[in-house]
Amino acid sequence: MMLQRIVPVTFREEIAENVFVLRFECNEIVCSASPGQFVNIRCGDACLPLLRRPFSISRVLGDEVELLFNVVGQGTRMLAGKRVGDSLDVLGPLGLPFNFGADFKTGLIVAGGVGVAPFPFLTSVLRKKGKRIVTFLGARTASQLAPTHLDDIHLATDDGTKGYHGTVVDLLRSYLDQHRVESPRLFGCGPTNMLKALTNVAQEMNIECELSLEGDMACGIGLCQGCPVERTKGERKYALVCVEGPTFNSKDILIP
Amino acid sequence: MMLQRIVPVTFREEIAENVFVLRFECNEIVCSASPGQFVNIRCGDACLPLLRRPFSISRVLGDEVELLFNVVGQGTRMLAGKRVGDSLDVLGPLGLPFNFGADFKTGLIVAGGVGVAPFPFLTSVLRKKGKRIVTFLGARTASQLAPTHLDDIHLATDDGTKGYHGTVVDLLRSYLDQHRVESPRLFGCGPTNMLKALTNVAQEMNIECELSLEGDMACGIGLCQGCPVERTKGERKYALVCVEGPTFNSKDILIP
Amino acid sequence: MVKESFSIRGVEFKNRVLAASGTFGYGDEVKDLVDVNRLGGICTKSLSWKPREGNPPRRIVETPSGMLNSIGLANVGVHHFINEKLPYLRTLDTTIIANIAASSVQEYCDVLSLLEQQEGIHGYEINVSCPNVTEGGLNFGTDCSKTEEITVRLRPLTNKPLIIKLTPNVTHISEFARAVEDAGADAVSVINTLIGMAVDIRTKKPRLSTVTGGLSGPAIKPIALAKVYEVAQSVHIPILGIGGIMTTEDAIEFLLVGATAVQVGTANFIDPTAGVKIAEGLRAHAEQNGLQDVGQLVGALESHVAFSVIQSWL
Amino acid sequence: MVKESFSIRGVEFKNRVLAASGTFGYGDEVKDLVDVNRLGGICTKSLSWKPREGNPPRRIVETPSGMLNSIGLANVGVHHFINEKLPYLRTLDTTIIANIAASSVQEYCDVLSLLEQQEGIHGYEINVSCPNVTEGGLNFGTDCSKTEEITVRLRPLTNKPLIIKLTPNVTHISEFARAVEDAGADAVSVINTLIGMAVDIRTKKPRLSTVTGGLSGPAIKPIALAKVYEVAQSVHIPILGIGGIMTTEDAIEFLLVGATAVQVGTANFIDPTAGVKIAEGLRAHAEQNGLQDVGQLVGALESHVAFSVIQSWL
Ligand SMILES: Cc1cc2nc3c(=O)[nH]c(=O)nc-3n(C[C@H](O)[C@H](O)[C@H](O)COP(=O)(O)OP(=O)(O)OC[C@H]3O[C@@H](n4cnc5c(N)ncnc54)[C@H](O)[C@@H]3O)c2cc1C
Ligand SMILES: Cc1cc2nc3c(=O)[nH]c(=O)nc-3n(C[C@H](O)[C@H](O)[C@H](O)COP(=O)(O)OP(=O)(O)OC[C@H]3O[C@@H](n4cnc5c(N)ncnc54)[C@H](O)[C@@H]3O)c2cc1C
Ligand SMILES: Cc1cc2nc3c(=O)[nH]c(=O)nc-3n(C[C@H](O)[C@H](O)[C@H](O)COP(=O)(O)O)c2cc1C
Ligand SMILES: Cc1cc2nc3c(=O)[nH]c(=O)nc-3n(C[C@H](O)[C@H](O)[C@H](O)COP(=O)(O)O)c2cc1C
Ligand code: FES
Ligand code: FES
Repeated sequence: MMLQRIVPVTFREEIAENVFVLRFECNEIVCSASPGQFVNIRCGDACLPLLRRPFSISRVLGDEVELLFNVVGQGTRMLAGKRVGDSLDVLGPLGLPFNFGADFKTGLIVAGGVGVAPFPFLTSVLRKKGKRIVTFLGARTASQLAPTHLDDIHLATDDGTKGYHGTVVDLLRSYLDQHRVESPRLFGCGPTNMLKALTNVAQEMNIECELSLEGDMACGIGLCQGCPVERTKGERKYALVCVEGPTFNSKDILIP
Repeated sequence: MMLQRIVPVTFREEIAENVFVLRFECNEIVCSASPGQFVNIRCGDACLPLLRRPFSISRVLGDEVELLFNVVGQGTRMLAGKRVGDSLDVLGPLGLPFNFGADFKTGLIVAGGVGVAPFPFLTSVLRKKGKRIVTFLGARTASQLAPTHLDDIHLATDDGTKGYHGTVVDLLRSYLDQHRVESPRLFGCGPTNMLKALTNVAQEMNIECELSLEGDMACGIGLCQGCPVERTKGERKYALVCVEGPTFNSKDILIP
Repeated sequence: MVKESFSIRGVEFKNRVLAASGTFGYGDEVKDLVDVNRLGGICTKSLSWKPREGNPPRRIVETPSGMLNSIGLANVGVHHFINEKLPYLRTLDTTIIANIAASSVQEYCDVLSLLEQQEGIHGYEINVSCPNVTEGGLNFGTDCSKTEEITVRLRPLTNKPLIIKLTPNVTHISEFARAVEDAGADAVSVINTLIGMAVDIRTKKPRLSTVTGGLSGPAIKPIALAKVYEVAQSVHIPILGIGGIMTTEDAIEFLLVGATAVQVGTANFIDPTAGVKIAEGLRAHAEQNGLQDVGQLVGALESHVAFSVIQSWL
Repeated sequence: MVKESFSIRGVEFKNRVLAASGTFGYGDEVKDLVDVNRLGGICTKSLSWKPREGNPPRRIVETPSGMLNSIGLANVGVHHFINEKLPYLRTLDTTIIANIAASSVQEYCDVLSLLEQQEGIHGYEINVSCPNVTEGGLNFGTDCSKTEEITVRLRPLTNKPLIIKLTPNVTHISEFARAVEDAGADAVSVINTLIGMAVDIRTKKPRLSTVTGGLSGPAIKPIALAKVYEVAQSVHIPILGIGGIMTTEDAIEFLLVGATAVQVGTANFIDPTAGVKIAEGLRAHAEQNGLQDVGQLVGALESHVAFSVIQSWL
């Protein structure tokens, strides 16, 4: 059940170049959250920025919710400027979680940049379910990698400063070429191009693949119809990322 | 000469209820400023608030300019939240100073609430010129009085919690009834009603009186024509508070 | 006890704050977050005869103190609405206004007539900011005679409140208000969004898929207030004031300039409880100011300037 | 070396950023703060035949990301301008555009004719957002035939650039742009301020003495961009884009949608060097993107949506 709460910031740190971790305390959100869901946060207290900003739930620890985010504009800059004890207006948990209960043995997690955000939470839940996990993490350069609270991590950087020299999806391909993975399922999050490439891999190798999308959201709760993503089948042309996503099976949607 | 400078905040303190002192370092402004002039400050770094906010120069100390202000809305709230080391976009010194060089022996300073702001600076200059100074300072209640760096202070509060029980202009009146003041000149700053009452006293007693006005300013530098005050004489109906004031002889203007 | 309610054509609204069309879904999306029964009313998302997919992404762009949208009237269509959404709305204890959008005058009539046969709808709000497909795609709402025609055609079809929602993208909105008043409308909603646009300078493309979109939020509040004020000088029917209302103070401004009630739009996206908070704020304001009725604020602007002067400000 | 200049009717502007009328005085107020010679041009405060005192206070109200003004065309009058302000402007090395406001068609003609006899004015910008006193006070700028008439009457009086500054407070601004193009205007300035209002809920009075005023600043940028885009689809004469421009990025948006150059208004109040910074920013942007001419940005919007579709967004 979604909640709107004013919560205290309990932790804030820059963990990689321009990548911040922020935690707030909210037992109720912790209790009802699942991996892949997000929260929608009011970054300022006046009307600048006007709209809330959506962030994946990155981890839950005790009563705390952890976010992992990049500073890209005004909202995230304000969020990065929060201090312990500041209060935060949060709406969540929102959206549909990853289908982590599906029938598979190995979770292949593929993250580009700060797309890693939802995966520490997913990892902890898959671990509890006794799944095997292999994680592929890519970034433009080494300083932007944030490989925390993940299992069996394989790194890639576009500039080769760390790990595999190339995209994270190329790294995944070469891994799948070399390893036999038992009953796999893909979980991906990251930039659009990466998600497209990942969708192709999933299709070629016939692996079920779930993606977490980012969309431009005004409300995050199904009020504005502002976050469509094109569907591949069914009667309706679009699905709403905020309430029918942000996680989708890669077969169900067309990445724009 | 007016300047636009990015300057560091060097001091910030709440000195009375909701009354803040803030200092910034700017040798150039210190060098060219006179009592009664103001600075125009960008309180946020985005467009909220959009316009600069004007503040009287309250004191100069070495290379530092001191402001004294009330938190009344968004701009002043943001200013009160500045910390030492933060930078500030300042335009100043602006406007015409008090005519402190005029021919008089006793400066009678009359301030209502945070209208006290320009007077520590004026006091220090009058002192240097060997003038006698008597200061009348009023506020709604004791906790809002900020009687610092002034001479021969007489206090009044509307609720009688400190000093004279009544308005500061009533206090002035009773002082003038009881004392013979040699060659006086009035200097006033405060709420509109107070300035009106003060203008009446000046007229009745035939004392020259200078007022520092507040007006709604978009630019503070004569560009927008947004800050008119009605003149009592001359060809033109209005004067601009920002460039022809904020200090005026009470005979020259009609307080709205 | 302060009176909060008001009525239009005999239909009562329990207070003077409604949720604006397109910003509150069909009332069921946020039932976890807010007790919608504490709103004066709910205007549904615009309903058309057939379901509409809406425009391709990108549909939303944030602008300084505002937002642009290009939803494309995405909606479930009136049949699905009747079957799937109306049953829930019927369980609510608040006034339900069905907002109708259409691409021909006939479609307006068809949708309204079908809704007339249903239980649970208390009135209609007609969104005329729609392209008139049968006549070259020009917007109904910027053509005074078309706006009038829609009103004339709809009026005989219902005895319930008929509210025409006017677009601000016209020279003299009061002409439109007068026209629909004369044609029998019971109230006007003022304003819909303003036409706006934003460009991504990196890609050199418009940010919205449809190039332009509708601007809403606090940025437009001064414009909306002026439009409501203009309309209030020209008609006697109630005005529902809309545009950038975020707080109780904003709502009071609209009442003072002549709005009988207000609608809260964009604010719902930031705080779905905004409307309820504003309704409570209005009651508290009335209490604190010794008013018996929130309605005493309506048109209570103290202005001694002749209306003819107000155009000469630049 | 990137080309920054452009010209209108043979008059060169050294770059594509001008100071907007009414927001930069007569150029002498800020000479301490900014090298005005680095601007592409300066539009003077609107000049009328006689000096105008302007409206009573309050003239300025801040709004979310915007401001309302009701200056009342306060200006020194054309004679005083010629004697006291023009000599300074003549010393400048930038293009001087005299902006003219009037309350009758004849007054426009008189002011322009008098200015024609002076040295140092390079062109005219006609502010039609003025009440037409001889015909009941209605705004010239919202009446297409009046706007056209002004252009027709002024055109024979000068061989210098004649720029008509259009008001956004109309249904189809492109009709006005086409009318003045046909009447011989060399360019259009788009847009002047939008009508807006604000209320002090404590006193229950309008905040501005004239009730309504003109809205400017970042809040209106999306609307201004849409108006420039609309005009750019309809005329071939240059457009000077205006409205909420604060940064180089904002200016580029206006160029992309079809403005030949931009004017910076409200931003000057916050930072009098805004215009110069934006001019430099445009040059830097062109350099970084390998352009030979800033003008290559003009109308370079990549949009594959038919213009007829863009009204159907709601
Ligand atoms: C469901 C969901 C989960 C997300 N989870 C995370 C997360 O865990 N960590 C994280 O760092 N980011 C996440 N994002 C993206 C994050 O919401 C945006 O980075 C943030 O809204 C930018 O706000 P801003 O004010 O700083 O930037 P803005 O000033 O708004 O924009 C800066 C740039 O980012 C782009 N942008 C703005 N909003 C979005 C958006 N919603 N989606 C995509 N691009 C946008 C703009 O076009 C612009 O180029 C998520 C987005 C969604 C929809
Ligand atoms: C020349 C000059 C010198 C000043 N010196 C000082 C000073 O030394 N110390 C000090 O505390 N204040 C001073 N003021 C007033 C100060 O500028 C305002 O308090 C400040 O601008 C309010 O900004 P805000 O964003 O906090 O409030 P806002 O949110 O803008 O407004 C809060 C309230 O203050 C009123 N207000 C806003 N701006 C002004 C204004 N310019 N004048 C009058 N009322 C306004 C509003 O109507 C509203 O009621 C001075 C004003 C002028 C013109
Ligand atoms: C995302 C969005 C969708 C909207 N959809 C509709 C609609 O379907 N029908 C309608 O009449 N108005 C619609 N509107 C207009 C609003 O009801 C309202 O008139 C406008 O947004 C101004 O109010 P605001 O500033 O409070 O949002 C929509 C507005 C937004 C922001
Ligand atoms: C205080 C003020 C005074 C103005 N005076 C004039 C004027 O005298 N003549 C004119 O044509 N436009 C005038 N304008 C309009 C501006 O030139 C400009 O068109 C408008 O403000 C939009 O641009 P901006 O958002 O950059 O300010 C004025 C604007 C402001 C804010
Ligand atoms: S963000 Fe509003 S419906 Fe999805
Ligand atoms: S504040 Fe702009 S002219 Fe005085």
